[in-house]
Amino acid sequence: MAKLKLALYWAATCGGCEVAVLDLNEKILDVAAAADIYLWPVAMDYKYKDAEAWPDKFIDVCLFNGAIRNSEGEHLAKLLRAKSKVMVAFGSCACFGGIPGLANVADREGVFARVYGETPSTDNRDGTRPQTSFAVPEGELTLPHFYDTVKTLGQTVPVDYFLPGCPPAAKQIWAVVQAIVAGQLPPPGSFVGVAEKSVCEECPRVKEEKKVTAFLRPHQVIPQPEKCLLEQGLVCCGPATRGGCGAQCINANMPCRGCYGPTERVTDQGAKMLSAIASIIDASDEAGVKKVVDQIVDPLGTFYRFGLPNSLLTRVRV
Amino acid sequence: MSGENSFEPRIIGFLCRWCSYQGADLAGTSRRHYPSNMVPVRVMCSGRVDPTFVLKAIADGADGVLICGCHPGDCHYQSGNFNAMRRYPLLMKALEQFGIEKERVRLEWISASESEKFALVVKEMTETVRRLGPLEWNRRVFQKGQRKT
Amino acid sequence: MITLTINDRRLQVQEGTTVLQAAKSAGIQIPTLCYHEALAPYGACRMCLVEIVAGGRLGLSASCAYPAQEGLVVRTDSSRVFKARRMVAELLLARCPNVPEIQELAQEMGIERPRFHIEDERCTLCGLCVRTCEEIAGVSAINFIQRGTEREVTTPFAVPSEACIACGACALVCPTGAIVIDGAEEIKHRELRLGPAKAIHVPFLQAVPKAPLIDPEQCIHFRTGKCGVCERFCLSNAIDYEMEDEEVEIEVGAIILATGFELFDCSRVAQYGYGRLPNVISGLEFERMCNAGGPTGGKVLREEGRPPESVAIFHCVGSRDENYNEYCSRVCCMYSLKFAHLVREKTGSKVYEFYIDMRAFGKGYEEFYKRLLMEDVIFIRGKGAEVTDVAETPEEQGKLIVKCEDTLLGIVRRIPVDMVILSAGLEPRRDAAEVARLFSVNRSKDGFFLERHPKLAPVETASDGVFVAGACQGPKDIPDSVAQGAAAAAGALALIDLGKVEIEPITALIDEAICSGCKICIGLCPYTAIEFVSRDTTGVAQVNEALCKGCGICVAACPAGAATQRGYTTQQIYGEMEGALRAGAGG
Amino acid sequence: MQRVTIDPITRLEGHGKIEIFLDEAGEVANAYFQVPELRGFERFCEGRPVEELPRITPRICGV
Repeated sequence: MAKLKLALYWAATCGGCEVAVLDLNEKILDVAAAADIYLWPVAMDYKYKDAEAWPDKFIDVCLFNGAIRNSEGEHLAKLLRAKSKVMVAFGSCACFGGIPGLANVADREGVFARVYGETPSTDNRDGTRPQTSFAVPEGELTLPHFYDTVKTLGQTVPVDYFLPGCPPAAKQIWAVVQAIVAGQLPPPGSFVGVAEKSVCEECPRVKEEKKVTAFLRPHQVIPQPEKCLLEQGLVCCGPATRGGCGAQCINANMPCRGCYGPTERVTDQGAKMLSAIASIIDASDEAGVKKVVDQIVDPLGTFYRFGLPNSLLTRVRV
Repeated sequence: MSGENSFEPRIIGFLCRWCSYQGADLAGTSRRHYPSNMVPVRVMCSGRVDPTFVLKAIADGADGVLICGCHPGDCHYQSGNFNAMRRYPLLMKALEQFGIEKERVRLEWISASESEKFALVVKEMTETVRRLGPLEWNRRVFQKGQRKT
Repeated sequence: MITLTINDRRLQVQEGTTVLQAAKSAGIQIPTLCYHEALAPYGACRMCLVEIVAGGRLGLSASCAYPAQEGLVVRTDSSRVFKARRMVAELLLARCPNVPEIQELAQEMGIERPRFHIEDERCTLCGLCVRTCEEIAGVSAINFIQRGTEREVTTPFAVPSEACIACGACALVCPTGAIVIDGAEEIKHRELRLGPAKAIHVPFLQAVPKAPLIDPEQCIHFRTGKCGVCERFCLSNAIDYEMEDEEVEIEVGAIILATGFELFDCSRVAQYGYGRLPNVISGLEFERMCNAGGPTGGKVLREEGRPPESVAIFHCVGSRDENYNEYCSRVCCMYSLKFAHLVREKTGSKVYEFYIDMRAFGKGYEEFYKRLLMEDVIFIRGKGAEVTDVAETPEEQGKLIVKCEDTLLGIVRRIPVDMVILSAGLEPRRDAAEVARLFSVNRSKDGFFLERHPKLAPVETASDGVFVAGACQGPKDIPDSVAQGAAAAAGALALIDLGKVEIEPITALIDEAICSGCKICIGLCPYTAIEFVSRDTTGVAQVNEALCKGCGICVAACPAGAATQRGYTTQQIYGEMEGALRAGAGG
Repeated sequence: MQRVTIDPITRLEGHGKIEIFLDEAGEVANAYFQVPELRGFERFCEGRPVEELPRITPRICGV
């Protein structure tokens, strides 16, 4: 059997997903044995124009990580979609927008104004801003167009599989790689390397009926290791987040922030978590509820930490 | 759309089956006039109103969302409306972060007998949203992101 | 068995019987004073002296303490016995010449005037009280002090004793009335307040079963572990201290809530002076007063015992009042009219009815109202504003003055009366919220249980199989309560007869394949219809469809989307919204 | 004037592009290094609770 042709690409990302692939450790050799990697900017020297030269559907599987932040990301997404038989949204950024997707609290102007003007360390008296086209004596230089809104890969091109996680757990990556090699992939559009149920299924903590009288911040509490974090007043997004990670954060005494995204039935992870968490507030009058709600300082940044572009509202209105 | 004055807000109203929907019903049978801008969606209880519904309505182009339930203590399901009462402030806090004016999403307790209040709330809300202007999330906000679904 | 002879009669008695008991069983009278069958023999008063003629220690002995012996020969009628008894009686009469019981005793013995120094005591030093306090009450709060002529019964150091439990047994047992419980002689209005008067009582006149019960708060046995007199003397051995309230689990197919109402507490309306001013009484107290078996024997009396010459009856006490309850209690107008009729009939006194509106809507009620108009009852349209005892004119002196606005005359009036009857309204019971929660029944704004539909389902509730009847659903009179009770019973029977229950078609459903067992939904269900079922790793929530009412709270709260609602699925609601917005509401 | 474009620059973390201009002799006349990627952490970290930043800022670079 011919070796698989594999491409890995990153758009608006931190590179953690690439490292997660390396976390396969010695199994990376098995990957190399089963597949030839044709594109992987972090590890191999290939150029975009090489990719552009490939015939359509030349690549068997493309693992695409990162959100779509600018025209370059969009171009590569479209290019690799055309060149690949199977497109995998790899990691939370590609699947839901991820941490870069949080930039949807602002538009291009908002980001530029802050980054190139307002931060205390900025020294930019001329007010220089990135230009898509800039004339230098030698000719014209170009930069990608910076969009107002971060998009997921799925909002940009059709995606065959979603492998979420920030980053995806190594064992999940390996399971998916094996499935690809064996040709045992589920129907297109599926999430792979995930659990059907939410993180609570994997969470070893004891769960009881929930009634929360106060939400606490880390300096206010040392969480008991055996007891559900939410019951201890720590906002944990585990109940609204698809499992598959093995409850890594929770096992480290840190509440879940939802990087595996919503379960299959849920339209909007943040709204669902918001609904669940508000429902268990132990107060039956408006003043009492308000007191507890006031303790949740940043609902948007908490409940939409990894999924703002994938949410129903997608972005903040500017 | 010929101008702001002719703007007709589109409001989705989630009415609980036992109190508010009956209040709306009574408003009808009592021949009370109120704007037709609010389209009711009947739910069994205001506690059934998932914040997702509100976001979905906005994402689909609603300019405002009204949630109506029984008065606290009068819930047909005893404590259902308390859940609406608990979710609403947190939802409003999130919506504020999303840049949505708080007047666009309103929670009201309307009993089966309060047809007058129902008509008044719908009237008030329609006027308030009309003043705020179109939200049109699906056109104005999504186009910035050229959202594909 | 022991055979002994008393006054030439051969008697057979049980071993352990005293001579006194043996004589009593044979109908031979021996006078006693310090003897009480509930107490151990004491032999202090020497009133029960008999002569032992043979078979024992010969001579005079106190029969209460002398055990019957085989072959004992006793005389209670010898001259020696009579002489000794007379001496005892004479000495007692000298000590307590003004005590009727002692005078009577002495008279029986033929003593007119004692030959000895006359004193004026009530206490005979029989010691019944001291022994009762020790043996029965078990607290020994009183005892004898001093010796000889100085001897008396008192508490230690003659100060109020902390050991005393105020049971009153000492006063009860005292043969001469030497012990008085403070406040016991106060006027009988006090007894008008309902409540158990004694440790053993029948709960109320119409109680079913009409059997007495022991109030452990008052019963000496439960307080000190002693007494037990009732158990010892009950002929049918009906007393069982061990008997306790027990919880019995009964499986039923239907439940009728008929928990009734609570009467408005008139003392909440401070300006009416209830509890502060004498002769301001509640309707229920007036009812007690009218009861022939009640504390006044059915007479309408003022506190000091004389019948009133004028009576005011206040309607709407705690009803139709924004400060208390806004609703109309429905029964007060009619029972106030009945009171007026009773007062007129029993005393012929003037009766004023202070009313807001006269609501005589039942069958025959209007006719009764008209009859009362003919009975010269004075109707004043205006709510009683205040009752005071501060007189402004001589004719108000010693009266209660009712202030009110007579809205028909348009003036403020002061009307002096002898008695004020407050027609208290009906309120939900104090524990109505708890009961409502227990049975998953709703309550209306006024706190009464809410029927499923005011017209179409007036005895059903939101909980299938739970019915309401009577005043727990809202104030109503007896005919209405009976009718509703019958309707509820019929509803329950119909349900039982059917043998099956129709359940709500709109129910929640939790998909086990998605549920991760986070338990967020469990505590939210108002009907505790969500159960947690253990599975391999953690567990899943499951909806008991027989209990689920389909509110959908859990569906909205389920963070994983595992819960859905039949008939109102998220997709259906989305569809409805999309349709509404596509159609362009208002646009 | 000849132009050499290296796009992307590889085997490092992040996105980069280098434009090199050669003169007639084939020597480098000028070179431009461009960073086409910007995510805006400076902006979206604003408004987040301070205790959450240790879980956000690691995503600046995960390599």
